Amino acid sequence: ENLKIGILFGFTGPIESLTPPMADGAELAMKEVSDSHLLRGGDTVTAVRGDSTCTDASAATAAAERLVTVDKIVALVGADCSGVTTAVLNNVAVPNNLLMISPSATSPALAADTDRGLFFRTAPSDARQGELLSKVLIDRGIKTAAVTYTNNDYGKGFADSFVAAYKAAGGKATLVIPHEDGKADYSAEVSALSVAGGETLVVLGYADQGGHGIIKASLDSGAFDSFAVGDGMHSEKLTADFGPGLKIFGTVPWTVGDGATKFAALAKAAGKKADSSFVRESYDAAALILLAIQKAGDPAKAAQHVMDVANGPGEKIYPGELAKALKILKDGGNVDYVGASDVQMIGTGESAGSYREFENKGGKFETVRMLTAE
Amino acid sequence: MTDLLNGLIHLTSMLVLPGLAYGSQLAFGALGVTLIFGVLRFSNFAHAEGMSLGTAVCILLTLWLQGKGIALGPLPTALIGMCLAVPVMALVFIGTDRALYQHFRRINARPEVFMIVSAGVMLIMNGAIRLIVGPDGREFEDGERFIVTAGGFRAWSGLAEPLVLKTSQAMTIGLALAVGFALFLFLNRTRSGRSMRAYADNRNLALLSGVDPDRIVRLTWVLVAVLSVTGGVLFGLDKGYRPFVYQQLLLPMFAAAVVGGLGSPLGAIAGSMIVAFSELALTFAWKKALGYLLPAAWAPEGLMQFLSTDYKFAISFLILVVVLLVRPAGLFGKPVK
Amino acid sequence: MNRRTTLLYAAMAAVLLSVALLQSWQLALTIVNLCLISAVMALGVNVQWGVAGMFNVGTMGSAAIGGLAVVLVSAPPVRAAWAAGGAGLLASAAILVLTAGVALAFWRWFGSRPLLRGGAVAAVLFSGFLLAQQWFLPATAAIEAVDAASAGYLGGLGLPVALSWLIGGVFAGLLAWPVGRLTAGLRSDYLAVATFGISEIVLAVVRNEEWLARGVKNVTGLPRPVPYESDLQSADGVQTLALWLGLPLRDLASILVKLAYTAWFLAVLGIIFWLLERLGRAPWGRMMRAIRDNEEAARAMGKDVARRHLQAFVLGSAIVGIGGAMLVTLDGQFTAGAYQPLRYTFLIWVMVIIGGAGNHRGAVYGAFLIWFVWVQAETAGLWLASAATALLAPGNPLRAAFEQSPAQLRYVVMGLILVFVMRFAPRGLIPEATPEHQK
Amino acid sequence: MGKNETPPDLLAVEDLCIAFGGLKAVDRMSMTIAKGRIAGLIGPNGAGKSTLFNLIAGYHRPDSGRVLLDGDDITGKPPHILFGRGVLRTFQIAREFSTLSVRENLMMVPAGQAGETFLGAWLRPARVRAQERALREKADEILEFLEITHVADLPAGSLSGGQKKLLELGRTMMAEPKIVFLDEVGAGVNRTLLYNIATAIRRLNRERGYTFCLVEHDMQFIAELCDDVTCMAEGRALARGSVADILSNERVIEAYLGRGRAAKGTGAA
Amino acid sequence: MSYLKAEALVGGYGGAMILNSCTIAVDRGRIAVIVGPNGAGKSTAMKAILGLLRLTSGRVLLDGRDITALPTQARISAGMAFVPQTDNVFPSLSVFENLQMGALLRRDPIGETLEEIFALFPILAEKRHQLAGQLSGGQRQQLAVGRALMTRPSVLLLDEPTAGVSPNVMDELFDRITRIAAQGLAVVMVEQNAAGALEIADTGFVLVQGANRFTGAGRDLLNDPDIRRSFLGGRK
Ligand SMILES: Nc1ncnc2c1ncn2[C@@H]1O[C@H](COP(=O)(O)OP(=O)(O)OP(=O)(O)O)[C@@H](O)[C@H]1O
Ligand SMILES: Nc1ncnc2c1ncn2[C@@H]1O[C@H](COP(=O)(O)OP(=O)(O)OP(=O)(O)O)[C@@H](O)[C@H]1O
Ligand SMILES: [Mg+2]
Ligand SMILES: [Mg+2]
Repeated sequence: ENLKIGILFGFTGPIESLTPPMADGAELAMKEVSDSHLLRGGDTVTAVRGDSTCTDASAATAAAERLVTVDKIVALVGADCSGVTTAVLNNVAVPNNLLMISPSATSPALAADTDRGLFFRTAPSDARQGELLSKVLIDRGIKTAAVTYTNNDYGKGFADSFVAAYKAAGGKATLVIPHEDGKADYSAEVSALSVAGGETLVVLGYADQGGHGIIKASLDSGAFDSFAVGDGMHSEKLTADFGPGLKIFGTVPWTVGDGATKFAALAKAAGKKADSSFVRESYDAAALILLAIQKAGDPAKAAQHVMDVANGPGEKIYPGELAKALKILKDGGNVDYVGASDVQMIGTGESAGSYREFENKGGKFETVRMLTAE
Repeated sequence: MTDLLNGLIHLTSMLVLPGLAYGSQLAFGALGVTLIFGVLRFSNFAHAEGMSLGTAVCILLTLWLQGKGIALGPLPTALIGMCLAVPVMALVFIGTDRALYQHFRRINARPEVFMIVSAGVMLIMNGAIRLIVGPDGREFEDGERFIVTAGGFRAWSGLAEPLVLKTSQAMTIGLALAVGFALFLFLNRTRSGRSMRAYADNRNLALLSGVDPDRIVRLTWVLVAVLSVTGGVLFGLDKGYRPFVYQQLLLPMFAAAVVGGLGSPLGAIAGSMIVAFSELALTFAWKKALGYLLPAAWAPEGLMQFLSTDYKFAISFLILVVVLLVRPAGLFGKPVK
Repeated sequence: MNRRTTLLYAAMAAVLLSVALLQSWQLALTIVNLCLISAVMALGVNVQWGVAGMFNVGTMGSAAIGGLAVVLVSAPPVRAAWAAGGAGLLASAAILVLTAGVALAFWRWFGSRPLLRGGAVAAVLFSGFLLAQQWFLPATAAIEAVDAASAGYLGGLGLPVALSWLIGGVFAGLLAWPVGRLTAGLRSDYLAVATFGISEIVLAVVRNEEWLARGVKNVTGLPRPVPYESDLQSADGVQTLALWLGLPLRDLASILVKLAYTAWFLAVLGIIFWLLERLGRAPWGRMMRAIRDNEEAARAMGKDVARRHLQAFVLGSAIVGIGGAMLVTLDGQFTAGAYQPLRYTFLIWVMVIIGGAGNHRGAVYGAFLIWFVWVQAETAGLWLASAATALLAPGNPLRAAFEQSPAQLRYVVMGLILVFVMRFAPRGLIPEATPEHQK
Repeated sequence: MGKNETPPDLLAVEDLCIAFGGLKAVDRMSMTIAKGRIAGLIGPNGAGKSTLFNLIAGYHRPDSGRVLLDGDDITGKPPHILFGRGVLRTFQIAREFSTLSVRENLMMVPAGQAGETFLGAWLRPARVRAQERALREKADEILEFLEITHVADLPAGSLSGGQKKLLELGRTMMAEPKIVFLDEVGAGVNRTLLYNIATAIRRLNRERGYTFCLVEHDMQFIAELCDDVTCMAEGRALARGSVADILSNERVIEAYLGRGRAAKGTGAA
Repeated sequence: MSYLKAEALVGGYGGAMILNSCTIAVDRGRIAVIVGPNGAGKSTAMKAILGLLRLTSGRVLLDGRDITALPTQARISAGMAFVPQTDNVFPSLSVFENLQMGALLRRDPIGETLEEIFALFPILAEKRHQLAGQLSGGQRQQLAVGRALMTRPSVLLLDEPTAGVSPNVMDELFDRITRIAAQGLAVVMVEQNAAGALEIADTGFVLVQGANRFTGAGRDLLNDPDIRRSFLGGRK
């Protein structure tokens, strides 16, 4: 049998430069499973892509409707942005009893219990990452920082939790302002941030969107020379563009057992991009779906098993080991999927995961230490 | 004394230079908008896309040149690429005109029709850009990036505040002023320029005076190609090329052209500076500057911002609306009925 | 209705039907519902552009305000937020109203001395603004702190959602009134830039003022005027019907819900359409065409052009607002980040232009056609991409580019349609009926 | 008012001034138009006649001075208000509603049509229909009168220059005004037709009591119609009097008519 | 053979034919005047001569050469100048620039012609730096004629040059046209002020519904009571 899995990302719209690698990541997992011929009775898996546009709920709903009713997908990787994800969840997934795992929708509103247990995400929780990033700053002895975030629910949520934690730990956020992605000029934002001052600039945005522009404008005007960032900015493209000497550090979901490194190797072998935002989470989302299907046997019941395969107990599964996991599950065993982003589901389907503190060393992002929530 | 100097340097590097650079970048776009409006009588929604496409072409050519080992020393190689991209874009523009706008001119369509068609062209160009370079950003700056660096300036002056001047900024500011003035002279002092204005005014009568309409149209698009490629490339050098960021410039560009008076080149430059500086100055945090410039006792507590940067977009439009209400033809426009 | 119109509508119906049969009924109905909403918005734009000749490209703002109304009317109130900051907010509102009053009074008093007048009014406004902020900022901070993850705003009134459509229209109209007063006299290019800018400002407010509608954090779970699928699935009647029709229960429930929406939207569209047609055929329509032709002459013939423009502007905006409210209801959520000019202004404009500006039948048709293309372009793009690339060698970069982004073709397709229609049917597919047209 | 002539002044202009840049286009101009009269306004090109019309009809605001209608100050009132008060003007360069048919151009004129309001259009169809019927009849009469019935259903934009002028006049006939300002009705109109127009103007004046003020360069036309004539030059009144007086006034001949013409005696009826 | 000859012109704007076999001819040094009711097709005939209208049949000869197929531009460079009835100036150019535009195709110095025109229309000299859009109706008309004269044409086509022009200027203008024609120009003029125009005309054409009704010497037409009554507005 051939199972179809939907991929609903914003291939057009504001984050279109992020989505192709994300989709590639998800397809990487599907191909791995498909090639193993171990899924149920040797099923193959095909990906069907749809465009969520990231912003237009109506278009996303129509695309999802098409994936479900025409292409007959059995589960969905997606959507990407929180707004369209909610719309698709409520208007398509819930009425059709469809499992959805989003790699990047981080809005806390999605944790509400209207999802009938159908919705999960591999995206790291903004709230936790905010706390960890604040810890990183405090531990480095940085007591004042200016903060700018991308003006969407991800950036806003991240900034809220960071600032709260930072204040509680005795730090001072001199100024907290949003920046809009895709704008032409950020000098006004940067000059306000610079006047407010701070030892470092905390940029909670995307590496190839506004975050890039903010860093560029800061360097160009000499306003800041050190940057603290979150997962959206974890991209070595920054050092390629601004030179290997760029002073940048931050947090990113990472795995203790080097799942991220393994994923990087995997992606490289397949000729895909590994270090763009949310690529690892996308791989994990697709992998989780497939493992849950394997565990349930019936795709319609997969949603009930996502927690089991994600949180264990059982054998730890890293990227590239999906065949092994399928085999274990087939034999009635248990797995604890770790994946590329250290998947750990908490509460109503959020990923807790573990993080690493990274820092640029001569153009390469290197792990300073692993961070786990206390 | 050092306080005063620090204050001035701070203002220069955080307000004046970015304002001038941003204003000049807008000016290239606004000049193009104003020229198309002035001669061909429509507001070209595809203008930003044209700039982006021109830059994309330039980047491809620059990569090719760099591959051949050609460089300009301290100046970016893209300057050569830019010169090569101009004729390409001129052909693209003239081709578009032949395929579309010409027809609408012939049937004497209303200006709104042109605007709508240009919106269609915008989308098609958008697609073309995706095909050529994809949606990702690129850096293509080489040569000497800075004329004055922050560290260099601090070491030289011993002041706390840094001053930075980028090569691309300096080039943009200089070229914008030069090009604007040249355009003004061309339109007012030369036979071709006068023919262009006459053509804009009364097409039929221009024809009856012996103006070759096709030549005027071609000439206009060539000038537009020069303006948009230069502006697009300089902007890309300064901010890093991202194909769809130019769309965001469209609105401020139009605001600038309208504030200055559509059709007037000097107005376009003045309008661009007004838009750029008001955006920056009203959202500028004056705290530091005042701290340096005022006696210590008066140093302000808060950021001293008139408006948070969230609303910086609003400012150019507030200005726009006020200008339109007070002086509907713009600052440099001539009211004629 | 002439033959061409009938034929075009029949073709559209056939296309939608074939989607239902070849793809799925759910998809077809999803498309139809959006078509109906788009049609309402297109009618709004058509009143402004097609009828009054006003080049308003601020449609996005009206749609957003209409959507906002849904939140303010139908979302459940957040009492804790009201308790936290309601008083402060009201106080600052009162100060603003007072300021406006004083400013107006000064304006009257100093009528003869423009410099003094300007200065005094500016001073009053400025100090009033600063004073109001003293209450406003702490109040909003308090509101936003109330359960920030899921509330953090004032909430709505908890009224029936269909009522909010009307209110959405009223809100959009109320916003359009001052905007129209300011800009209605401008010529088309300027009006375009000004309205575009104002709609961006409206959106900036909606995005950044979290206490109002959660800003970029979105309001989800808005009530709907139709039953939930899950409730239908457990209803006896539906189960019997499903058996009788031989349809899976889940599909039937979903279809029924969509049909219920269709009925609502059709009713709204029908009423608006009827009112507009009536208006267009009456001397009002003739007067508006006269104004569109030559404002100055119309003025000399005793027509209050500014007022008529304002009338059309407000009416059109209100209709777009209704459409925006219906859209938010259908989505079940208010997403501030969703309002993009390309989707909410440009696309609607394309609908009007392609359908036939000035003709309400044309605008409705355009809405159906363009929304259909917009949604299906992705599928078509995929197909086109594979067809086009079949000719290219596998390693060809052009082929890679095509395969990478079939969704992108959506914009190109839209641009091509627009350009082609303008070129070969410049007055749209169903043109406005005027005395024999001249160039 | 104040003069003790028999017909009272319907319109009075007092010390009107307006300057464009440095140029004083109308410079302390005063004049009166008596009720029920046909007044002529002549003067060399650029004397300020059209500008004066624009000031009276509310298209410009005067820098100073007043315009009185029936003793009420109407200075600077916008055109649509003046229209309501019975002040109407035509344009020197015809301004038609080009996509409306010629008939519609006429039918749109009358004020206060029920169908021009939302409520009327939506709720009172019968009344609207009745009004429309009446308007149509009236329009057709006027078309016949102006000899342009054959183009009644064409878009007005495709009329010839002269036909547009006629249409302009036709519109004033739809409106039942108190006073009509005609800015060069004659320019570009066939003379045979022009004298028919003159007859029409006379009839409107006699039978319906319209007051006219007309600017015209055709002296024969002026001579035939006008009760009294004002000659403007450089923004102010140069002379005023009966047609014969004005045509033989030295200063008028000097500034306007030209020596040759005076010698030939053209225009003296 | 006349210098300019338009023979049996037939044509219109899309639908109905406006010109139904109309013929206009004029020689160098002569003035032809076209009169006729409004909408007769006088302006249309002018446009046809200039190539602004697609003809169904008929031909236009200039100096014996068939120019029917030439585009407008070529006819202009061949020495034809035209003053349209409406929209005959560049409103946002100054008066001086308008006149310069008239001389666009000339390569010789224009100072002398300029002086002549300023002498003919003193008001233009006075307002040389004003925008043409801000001129009064009559001033505009003078500028339009001035612009056409700047070209130094061999054929001058005037569509109602005196509409809205005050009597003294009108007399001057007719005078000047006579003198210009005498220098060897062929002049075709449409006029509603038939009395003045036919006075100086060598030939008069009465056009009705796109066809020639009467043709004759100017004075003869003027003195024919029938023609006077039906077309020229004469009363007595
Ligand atoms: N908008 C304007 N700006 C500058 N000057 C103007 C403007 N409008 C008119 N003028 C000038 O004012 C003067 C009076 O013009 P007006 O049109 O009133 O003359 P007129 O008496 O109607 O002449 P005509 O008989 O030629 O129509 C002219 O010299 C004209 O150039
Ligand atoms: N652009 C056009 N499109 C369609 N019909 C036109 C157009 N221009 C003129 N006509 C028609 O052609 C006929 C002749 O017009 P034309 O302008 O040649 O008349 P004319 O003799 O110059 O009249 P007048 O003395 O009033 O200027 C008129 O009936 C007019 O309606
Ligand atoms: Mg005048
Ligand atoms: Mg004519």
